[in-house]
Amino acid sequence: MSNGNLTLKETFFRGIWKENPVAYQVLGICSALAVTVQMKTAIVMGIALTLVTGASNLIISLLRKQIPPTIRIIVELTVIASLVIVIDQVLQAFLYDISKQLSVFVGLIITNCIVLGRAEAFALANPPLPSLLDGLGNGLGYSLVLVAVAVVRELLGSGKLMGIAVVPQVWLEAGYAHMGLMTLAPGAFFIIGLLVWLKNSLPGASHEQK
Amino acid sequence: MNPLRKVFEKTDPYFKPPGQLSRFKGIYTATRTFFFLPSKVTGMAPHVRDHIDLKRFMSFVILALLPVTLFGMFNVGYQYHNGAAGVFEMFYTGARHVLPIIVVSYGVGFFWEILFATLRGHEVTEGFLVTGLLLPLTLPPTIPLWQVALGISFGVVMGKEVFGGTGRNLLNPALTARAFLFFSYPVSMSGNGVWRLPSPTVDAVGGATALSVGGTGGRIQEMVVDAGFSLERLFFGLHPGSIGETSAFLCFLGALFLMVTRVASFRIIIGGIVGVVVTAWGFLYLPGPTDTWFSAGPLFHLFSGGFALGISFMATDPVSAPGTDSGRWIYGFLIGFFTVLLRAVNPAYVEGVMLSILFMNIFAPLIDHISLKITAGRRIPNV
Amino acid sequence: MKPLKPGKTFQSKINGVPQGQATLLERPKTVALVPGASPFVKLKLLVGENDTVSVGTPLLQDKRDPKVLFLSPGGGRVAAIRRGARRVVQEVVIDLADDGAHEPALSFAPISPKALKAMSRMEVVNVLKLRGIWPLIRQFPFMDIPQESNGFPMAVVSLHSGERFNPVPSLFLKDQQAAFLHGLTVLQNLADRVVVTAPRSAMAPLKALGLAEQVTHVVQDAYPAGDPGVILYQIRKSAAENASCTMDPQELIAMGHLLSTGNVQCRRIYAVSGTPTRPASHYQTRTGTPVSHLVGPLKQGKGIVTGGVFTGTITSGDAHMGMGITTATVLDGVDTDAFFGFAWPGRRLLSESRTFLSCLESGSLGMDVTLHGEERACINCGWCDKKCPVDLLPQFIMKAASTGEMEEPLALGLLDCTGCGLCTFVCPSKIDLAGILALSKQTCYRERVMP
Amino acid sequence: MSESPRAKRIHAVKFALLVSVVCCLLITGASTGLSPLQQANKRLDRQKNILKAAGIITPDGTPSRIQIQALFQEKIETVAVDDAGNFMDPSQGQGLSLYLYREKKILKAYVIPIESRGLWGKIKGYIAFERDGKTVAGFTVYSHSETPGLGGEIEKAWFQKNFIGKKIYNAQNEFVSVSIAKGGIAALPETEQAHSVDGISGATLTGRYLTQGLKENLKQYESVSVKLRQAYQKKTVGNDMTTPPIKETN
Repeated sequence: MSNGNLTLKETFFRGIWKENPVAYQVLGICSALAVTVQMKTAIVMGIALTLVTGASNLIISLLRKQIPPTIRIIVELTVIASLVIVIDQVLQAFLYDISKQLSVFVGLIITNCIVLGRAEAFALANPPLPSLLDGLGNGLGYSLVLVAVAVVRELLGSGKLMGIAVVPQVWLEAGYAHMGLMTLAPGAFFIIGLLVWLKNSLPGASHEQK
Repeated sequence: MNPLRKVFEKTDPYFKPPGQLSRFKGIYTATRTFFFLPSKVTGMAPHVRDHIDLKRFMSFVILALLPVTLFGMFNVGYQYHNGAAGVFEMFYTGARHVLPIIVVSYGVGFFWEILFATLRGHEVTEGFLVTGLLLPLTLPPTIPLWQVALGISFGVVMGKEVFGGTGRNLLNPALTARAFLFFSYPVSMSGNGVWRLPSPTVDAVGGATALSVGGTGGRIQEMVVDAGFSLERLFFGLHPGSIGETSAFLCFLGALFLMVTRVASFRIIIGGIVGVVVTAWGFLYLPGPTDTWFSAGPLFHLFSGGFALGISFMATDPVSAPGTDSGRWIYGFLIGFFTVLLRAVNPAYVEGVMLSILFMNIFAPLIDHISLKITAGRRIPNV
Repeated sequence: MKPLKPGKTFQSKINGVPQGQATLLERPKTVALVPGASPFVKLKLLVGENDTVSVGTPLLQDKRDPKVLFLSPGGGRVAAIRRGARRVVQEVVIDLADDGAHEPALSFAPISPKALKAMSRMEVVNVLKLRGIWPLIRQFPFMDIPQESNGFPMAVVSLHSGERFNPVPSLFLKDQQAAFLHGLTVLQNLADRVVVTAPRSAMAPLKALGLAEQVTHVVQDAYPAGDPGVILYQIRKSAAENASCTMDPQELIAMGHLLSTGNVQCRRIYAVSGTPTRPASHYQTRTGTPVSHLVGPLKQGKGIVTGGVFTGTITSGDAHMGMGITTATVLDGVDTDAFFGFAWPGRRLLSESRTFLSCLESGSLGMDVTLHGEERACINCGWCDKKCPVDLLPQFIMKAASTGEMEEPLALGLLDCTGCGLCTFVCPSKIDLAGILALSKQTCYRERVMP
Repeated sequence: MSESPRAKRIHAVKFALLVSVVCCLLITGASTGLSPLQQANKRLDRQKNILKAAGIITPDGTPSRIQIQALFQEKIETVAVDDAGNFMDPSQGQGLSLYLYREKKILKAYVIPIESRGLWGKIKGYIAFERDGKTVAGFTVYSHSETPGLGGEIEKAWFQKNFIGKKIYNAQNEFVSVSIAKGGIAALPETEQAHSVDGISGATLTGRYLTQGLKENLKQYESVSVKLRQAYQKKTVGNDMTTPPIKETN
């Protein structure tokens, strides 16, 4: 992962599109399967992860000169874990319903490779501001995929967007049915697969054509 | 000269590269070679070739499926009229409902086939002729046509084309399509109301399949017979179910035909039957509930549900099955084993055949890998 | 004389196989040295066009081993040197001197069987190289001209490959018993063990010729049971025996003749079939004879396959018969298409499958040199391994080879492939498995043996 | 860095300690600071479902926080019962929890928590009974993992409505629970219709497991129901139920 001479803007947008953590690095798939049945949970999860990645990158970057290399990983994990626990507590306090739906997956942000990956690959070697932007960019990239998957799954799976029914009743009466597969985890697999396919077939977006 | 040949020769220039319609070359070539099987002079040794080709190969599968399909149409009509109508009328009623499903399946599927063939610049492959007919046979007659279209699209695109097209697919496309429909639209694919057309003469509750019987105490074999599914009836097929699965007799007849002509591997079919018989027998002697399919015994397991259709026509799809002989035995056996296992211990998916075949599809490369390692190890090395 | 256990073979009966005694053809106008099949040989030309040569004059030399010579099959003038792709010499055509009685020929010192037995292996090898015989000995598994001369673990001489279009052993062995036996003595000097095989049907005539005791193994009367590679596969006991060698029986006779008399033997028996002007039969003429001399004038739409229908190549009439190639088969060969071709019952269609009515009838069927379908992706049907005489799984080797990998195909036995062509023949997807395997073998040779 | 290995090690230990202390403080702070809010959320969720089961709010209604709290405060009383069906002092350990719905001191219904096996996971909900102790007043499911469209229909109002008015005792006053029929109840004999609800087509097993689960759960509460039923027959419910009005404490 070269930090090279990227501008701050590039640092930020790289994570969102070109080197999207889900579509390009295929990280964070587990939670992308679990929380994308509804847009609401996907958005909250995306925000939570973006906050954690941004904050952890910032903190790690600030500490980067002090962290002893021997206990590097454990320090990173401690920082991330603490952030995740705080976020989880906040969700339980203020967004209880969503927290219930997200269940363990907020806690599992700790194991999300994106967070540790960015801390290791970027924050340890870069100043705070680019690190923060990189963290936020990657978090947003993850959120982007999550929301995209959730839009498809919620629309096809239960005919709703953000919990609001959008499929007209007339359709349902005419024989339209919701696609149950989309509410199951394999549905997300297919959607993510298709998204990666789509992204790679867009001109200039495929890492294979680099 | 054949008048059709004249037509093709006249239209030929339009579809050849500089022609205006050259972008539809795929569909043109597919049509032309369907009517006129080409036979070009060989370029490389051996210069002599067998007369068998993929069109012949696949047409034999279609041939074997034909009685199953026709009987399926008849049975759909028979269930609708509850047997109280003329043979022709029953067949006509069935055909009126089944043919649209087949037409949609073929039509939509061919659209994708041709699209991908054109994009990738290869010929339209014959394997789809089988896929397009197999899917309707696994569906209930009440399935909405748009779901058929969606299902076959998923089967062809996600089950086959994403892997690189015919020959590279891991899963049987027809079963992939069916699994997609099963999980996407469970209401159209399961329950008691979907296996028989809504009929004025018979109430829908009577449309249960044999596999949904059980669980209310008593002995399963008697319960199944009491529910109207005597072994004889299950074997010959005049009972509600998917369009093509009801007649175990005709399915096994097709299997026999395919085995004799060697189009399908007898190892898979026999292995599957042995798997069912052995496993069902095993369960019969295991302590367990006597009122579920756990203890239904080999014959009921063999003749009910989609096992006969699945093992004869889906499991034997060579692309998604192992390519080694020993692998085929194991593959067939395990399909039989898992079919009974699913029926016995997970009554939620009473129809375990689809999932067992798909499951074993995924393991086919592994089975091949192991059996190749073993065969290679037995050879006197020559390196 | 042990019978080998029956293996996987080609089962259908074929029309128009050559029968009957050998007819002597008139002397051809030209003959040619066609160095032939080894893809690894690097040739150096020793003569130019219009040079005058005798029978036995060296025409070509293997650059890898300059002692390996290719001798002229005729006396006269070098009329043309034909080259193929990358300017590789394909044919050195010689206009025979007009008068057959005075054709110039070199002669060598004869070597008696006794003298032969007294010679060391090295000496024998040198004699064979200088007398143009060495290129006709081929070593497994690449069927290359042997590069080392420390002898072979085994020499396999198959009198008949089992393919019906090949010459019948009793015809070319007739009156050549002494030369044949002398040839075997040479091989016995070179190899630790000499294996001679013949199909069951050839045993009675061989007995009449007094050669039955020479046959060590009796094989099935079917193709490719008599293929030397298949025989090696069946009788080999250890990996070391993979480096065995083989030789065409007619060339073995020629070798015996040359060593015992000192003169190059130019006569060969050819099996010819499918020509409009001649009955399918055996014909005696010179080695390197023009193909048109054997098959006569042909109409358009015919393909001439020389070297057996499964392994041979399509040649034109003005080409010459290659070294060690003794069959010419004329078959129909135009692009056609059949109306509803896949739907006909097929009472007269040759197929090893059981998808045509012909499988129920016992009559023999015709062949032609067309594909009978279109090429498709492999559908994993496994028919190729049902026909492979050396128990390979051609489709898996093909797939492994297509990834550019070499370990996997080798582990699966790629080098045992004898190139019999049956896998390609039966493939319903019309994939040229045998060709792909042969190409992989060549790649393997280039990567590992001769980098 | 040119420090000695020993210095490096000491630095690492110091650093680790520092990070741990900071993180501990952070987490503890968040946890304690937010705990009351979280507890309130949990309580509210349960209260909402109890209210739904008792029929105080409609199944698809979305009342505000305040409304829920007010309604619960006003109408629901949380009690615990021992195995014999007597109300007990919560200080005497864990009994079976039970919620009483009183309207102006008169017992209208009582709510029993249900936890049943489902096809794919646990089904959790509440079932409410009229004060006669045998008529179902309402049924809710708030957590399950059944197949959407099949077993998943148990969370739908149409299915839950069917429970209302069903009896858990037969004519001979024997406990029979309520069962989910396979298919419609129209096909059942008259005597069984009162204890059965229409099943969900294609979800026979979910129905079967839920039937079993209801039976087991209700059996546990059988003694309470019997007591309440006897009290109801004596027309004394609400008057002689002189149990201490235990308020929700947590």
